[in-house]
Amino acid sequence: MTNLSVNIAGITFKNPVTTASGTFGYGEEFRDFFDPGKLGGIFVKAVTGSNREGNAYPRMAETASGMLNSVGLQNKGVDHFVREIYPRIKDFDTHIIVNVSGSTIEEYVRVAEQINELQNIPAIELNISCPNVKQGGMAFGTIPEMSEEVTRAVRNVYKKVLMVKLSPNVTSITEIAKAVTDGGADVLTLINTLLGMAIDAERQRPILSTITGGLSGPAIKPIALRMVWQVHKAVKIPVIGLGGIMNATDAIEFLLAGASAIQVGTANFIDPMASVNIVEGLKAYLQKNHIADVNDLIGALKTD
Amino acid sequence: MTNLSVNIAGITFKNPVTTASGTFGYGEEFRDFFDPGKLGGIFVKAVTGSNREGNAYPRMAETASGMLNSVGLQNKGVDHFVREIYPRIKDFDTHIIVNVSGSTIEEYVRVAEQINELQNIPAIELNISCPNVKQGGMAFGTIPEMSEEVTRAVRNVYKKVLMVKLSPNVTSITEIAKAVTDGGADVLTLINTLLGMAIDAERQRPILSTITGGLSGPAIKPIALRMVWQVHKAVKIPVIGLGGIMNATDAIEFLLAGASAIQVGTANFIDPMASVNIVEGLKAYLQKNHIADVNDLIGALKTD
Amino acid sequence: MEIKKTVQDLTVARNISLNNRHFLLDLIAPEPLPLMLPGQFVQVLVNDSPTTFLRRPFSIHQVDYPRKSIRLLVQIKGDGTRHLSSLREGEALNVLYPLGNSFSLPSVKNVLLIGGGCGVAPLLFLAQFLNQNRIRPTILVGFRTKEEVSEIEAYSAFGDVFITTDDGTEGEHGLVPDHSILQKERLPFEKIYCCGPDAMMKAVARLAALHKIDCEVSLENTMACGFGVCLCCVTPTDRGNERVCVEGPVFNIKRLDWI
Amino acid sequence: MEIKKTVQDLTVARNISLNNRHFLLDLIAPEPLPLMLPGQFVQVLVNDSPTTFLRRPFSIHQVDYPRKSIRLLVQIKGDGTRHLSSLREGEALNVLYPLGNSFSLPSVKNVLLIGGGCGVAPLLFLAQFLNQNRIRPTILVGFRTKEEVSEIEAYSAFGDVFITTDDGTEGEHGLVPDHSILQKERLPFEKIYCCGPDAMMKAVARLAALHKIDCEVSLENTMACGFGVCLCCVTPTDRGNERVCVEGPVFNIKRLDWI
Ligand SMILES: Cc1cc2nc3c(=O)[nH]c(=O)nc-3n(C[C@H](O)[C@H](O)[C@H](O)COP(=O)(O)OP(=O)(O)OC[C@H]3O[C@@H](n4cnc5c(N)ncnc54)[C@H](O)[C@@H]3O)c2cc1C
Ligand SMILES: Cc1cc2nc3c(=O)[nH]c(=O)nc-3n(C[C@H](O)[C@H](O)[C@H](O)COP(=O)(O)OP(=O)(O)OC[C@H]3O[C@@H](n4cnc5c(N)ncnc54)[C@H](O)[C@@H]3O)c2cc1C
Ligand SMILES: Cc1cc2nc3c(=O)[nH]c(=O)nc-3n(C[C@H](O)[C@H](O)[C@H](O)COP(=O)(O)O)c2cc1C
Ligand SMILES: Cc1cc2nc3c(=O)[nH]c(=O)nc-3n(C[C@H](O)[C@H](O)[C@H](O)COP(=O)(O)O)c2cc1C
Ligand code: FES
Ligand code: FES
Repeated sequence: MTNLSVNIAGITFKNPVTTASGTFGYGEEFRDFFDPGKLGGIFVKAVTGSNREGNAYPRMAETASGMLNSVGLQNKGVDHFVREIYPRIKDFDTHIIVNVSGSTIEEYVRVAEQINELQNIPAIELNISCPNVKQGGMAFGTIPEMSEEVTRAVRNVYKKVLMVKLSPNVTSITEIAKAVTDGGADVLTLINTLLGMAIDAERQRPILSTITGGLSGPAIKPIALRMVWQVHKAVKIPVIGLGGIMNATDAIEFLLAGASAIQVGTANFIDPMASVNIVEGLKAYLQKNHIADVNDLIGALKTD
Repeated sequence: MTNLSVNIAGITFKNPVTTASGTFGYGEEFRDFFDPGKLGGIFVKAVTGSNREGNAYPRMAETASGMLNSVGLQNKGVDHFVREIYPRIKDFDTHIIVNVSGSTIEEYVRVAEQINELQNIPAIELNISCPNVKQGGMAFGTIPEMSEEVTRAVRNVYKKVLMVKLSPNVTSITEIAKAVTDGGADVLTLINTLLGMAIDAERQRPILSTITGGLSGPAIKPIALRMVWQVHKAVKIPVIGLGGIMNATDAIEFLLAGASAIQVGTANFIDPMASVNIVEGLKAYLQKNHIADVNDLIGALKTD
Repeated sequence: MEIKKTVQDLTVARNISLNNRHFLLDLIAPEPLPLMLPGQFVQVLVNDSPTTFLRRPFSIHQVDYPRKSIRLLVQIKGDGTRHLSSLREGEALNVLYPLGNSFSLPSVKNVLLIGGGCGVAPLLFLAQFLNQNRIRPTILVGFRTKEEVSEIEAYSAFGDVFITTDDGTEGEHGLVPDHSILQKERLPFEKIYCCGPDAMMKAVARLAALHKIDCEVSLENTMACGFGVCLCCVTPTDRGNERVCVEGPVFNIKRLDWI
Repeated sequence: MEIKKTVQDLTVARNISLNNRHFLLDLIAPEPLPLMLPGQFVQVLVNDSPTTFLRRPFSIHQVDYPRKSIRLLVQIKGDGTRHLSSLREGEALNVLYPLGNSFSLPSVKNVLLIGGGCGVAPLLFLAQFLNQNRIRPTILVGFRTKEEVSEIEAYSAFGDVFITTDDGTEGEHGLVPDHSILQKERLPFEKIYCCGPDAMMKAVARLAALHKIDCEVSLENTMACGFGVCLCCVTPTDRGNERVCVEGPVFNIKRLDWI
């Protein structure tokens, strides 16, 4: 029997394949395609202190092997999440993790406190890396002191597993990773999107209403892999890796680089089945290579 | 008549299309395909203080819409350049600009001094952004103080046009741009490659001998465009833009974002004619849109 | 009633060129088609086009349940549609469908359908659907030029067809909203359904508002997912930013901030 | 003599499947072919393969100057070669050629060519070239299995052919360097040309060194440009890191640090 389950900061995931925040809704939209219970976990769309309308349309630009988005954390706020959405999804047969966002430390803390009360949410993912909001968001994630401060503030109120999602738009990802670890994070998630821009040469205008937006998709995979590798070597806490994962081979690369689990993001848009297909592909790889336990892949990159 | 010529820090380029260092050799290899005199300029391969063998093979990995390289500044050193190569290329009917690299400030200064003596080289491009050397290189380009210091040291000895090529692997590209401007740069070139990594999932090994390498190609274009746009707004000196330019439309996007000229890099590998085709495509675009002067495109992005 | 979405390999049964910018694609499903409504769309995965990363949305132009076949009307815009235009019979096309809401069934009888460019795509399906509900609509369709005027017979089977061309080579000269049937002081229509370029839809919406005619438009915002999870396709409505791929693509103009 | 490189659209004249992993591509040039030498290669632009960013290098397998045609022997490895395998007659393929140095013309008569897998590709052209220079080589070629043994008649026209298969289903059982003609105490060859997987070439190089036979190998380092400007394809030689695409792909083993 091949073991696919991984334990991350005390939480057992039935397999290391999860879905990235903002690319999987609240999981409900995928039930037409497959049973979300087949996944290790689901990271739901960012939740903020109150309702946000997000940025103006256009919010998307296609780029070479990737896309830019500037959604800007559109969501109906944490009260709505607790009241309306949580009851609908809490009994999914997989771990639901809430992506917590905000513009101020107080907002992060307030959302985390409310999510802390939800019994079937074993962890939150603190999004200190959203490039698409004017205040807060990525700003927190690019300055080590601020990253540590917001992590610590949330740590003080949040009693379950605290994951922090890092921004790749930094000179030294390991410096941020260490600061966040010092702040009390249990797990690091990386990477969020890279800040980019697209221009319509005919109209001589930016394509996004916000001019710049966040780059995701296979284009960023080499950068994501490098950062996961660097952070895995620099900190002792587990890392969840993502950025451009489209298939099982990509997922395996992240595990080898040191990720204890992976998230599937943009790939969900192109193939709603991408994440379950990755579970299957991972299983096939392990069997073909006679690896009994997926944990034997994690960080197993040979560099001699 | 459509004007294609641009003036950058006093140098008149017959058109804004040049080729990126490390992707065009010394220009000679392209003479089978077209007359290099058709280009605005040629940025030749990095020159260092003495002979370098570069990194071990494998030095290249293909990625989604891009590639990683870890050549590591292989070249025969500045003496060899002055003695052997300069005489062969000095009479090309285009501007030859030397990409100056090093591991120490002294090395940069020494190379710059020697190139300063070469009459037909109107400018150097200081490469403080190479991710593929252990010491120096990118390290200089990611810390504002060091960027400024190396620029100032070279400025003191180099009397012609000093261009400085920036690394995108930083939290704030505008901070570095300002530091380099303060250090005495006449022109900024951006971007160099992004630090990335590729893994062979079958062999469970990194593909590059150096594990990490520099990402180039269309994958990075959104990031490059964003940085050119940010820097163009932040500094008063001209910017030369590059990163994933494959065709005339890409080039026009960079001009709109604020680049006074562009460089064609990885595209040269796929189509040796890419750069001249871009000159033609740019001309066609101007004519179709009844724009008499290419300078009217520079920074003309409409953002209202 | 909730329609289950599916992602399936359909088989290209026919690729019919209408003119050098438009073609029809007939796609056969491997199993009975799900129920589809006029206004809904599909998301097509374009293979082998290095510059086409995301799926491409197209309205359902016609449905043939017995043959398990849907027809798309596609205009060549860029690399994605260019690749689709060279699909050959027998090739597989991965399609995610059916997506989005639909035009509402009108409670009135005097109905006008207005389409411009490939915005006519959903109107044929709608016209047929109206007929099945004993409504024979007036159909006003605009094209660039005579060579692009097509499928008029198909429309005529379901309603009275009026044509404009931008260059006046067939039908009335000018843009769709300028057609003479719309220039009367009182318009004989109780409901307008419109689909086409934004500028055209806005002009029609103004006209409808002026004449106090109920009006639905079908938006074509750019999409990443097409099934509600990315929030890239939103449009401002009276309930805030709503997803064009789920709450739309069809919106009553009363709900938009257009007028 | 300097041969001018060119980048041209060639036309696929034939795509001949040899077995489910190998095929031959005949490509016709629009104008007379440049002079090409055995060991040289071409860089092919693979269209419509979203995962194939760079060109793909292939050895020149055969040249037919009167027909302005070159033949490639391709093994399907990944997406790029898979796309090439489905090319149809009449399609255009953009090719950059001729690239690299070539095997040297030997000053001796007893010549052995050794090829494994698709490493046999340049050897047919070389064998023909040797014949034109009145040398009839011994040719030792290795395949995975009987089904993959191919073009033996073509080789036989130019020399005496010996075969190995990994599974023993044809010729001798085992790897190429283990063939009985190489197991004698004194080998009757004065020159060896070898092309194939690295491990095989290294084994042959050791054998050649042992028997003090002059030996040239053709390397297949991964390439970005193929014409000398990226410095990605280098191999360590007695003159430092040299470009396999310009100073190679053919190197005398004396110049490599293999033994
Ligand atoms: C719900 C919906 C239904 C649609 N139905 C049809 C249909 O039935 N038939 C049909 O031909 N087309 C339809 N479209 C438009 C169609 O999806 C686009 O034309 C197509 O995606 C273009 O792909 P491409 O790769 O060929 O062009 P690209 O290279 O992606 O784009 C070419 C040019 O068109 C512009 N463009 C692309 N998509 C859009 C868009 N959605 N809105 C505005 N500009 C755009 C781009 O900015 C670019 O300038 C529909 C779109 C939506 C959202
Ligand atoms: C000078 C030269 C001449 C060649 N001549 C021939 C020839 O005549 N016939 C032929 O079939 N092939 C030849 N090759 C090899 C051929 O170029 C590769 O097999 C091809 O590029 C693979 O492309 P792909 O997209 O199908 O596979 P990819 O998806 O790029 O690769 C599939 C797998 O093969 C590996 N791979 C790819 N290229 C190489 C390489 N160059 N060396 C080692 N491993 C590699 C990859 O790492 C990967 O694991 C030659 C290579 C060189 C450098
Ligand atoms: C449309 C879109 C919306 C996103 N929204 C969020 C979000 O709300 N919170 C968050 O932490 N990350 C968000 N992300 C980032 C993704 O979770 C992920 O980090 C990123 O897309 C890189 O992974 P990928 O390349 O697999 O998509 C979003 C990404 C996209 C494309
Ligand atoms: C193989 C290779 C070698 C390079 N060598 C150098 C170099 O010597 N000096 C330098 O400043 N940049 C070097 N670069 C970076 C390019 O000049 C350019 O900044 C980068 O590739 C981004 O542009 P592109 O996407 O158009 O290739 C090299 C890039 C590649 C791909
Ligand atoms: S396109 Fe993704 S939500 Fe509409
Ligand atoms: S492949 Fe570029 S130098 Fe050889």
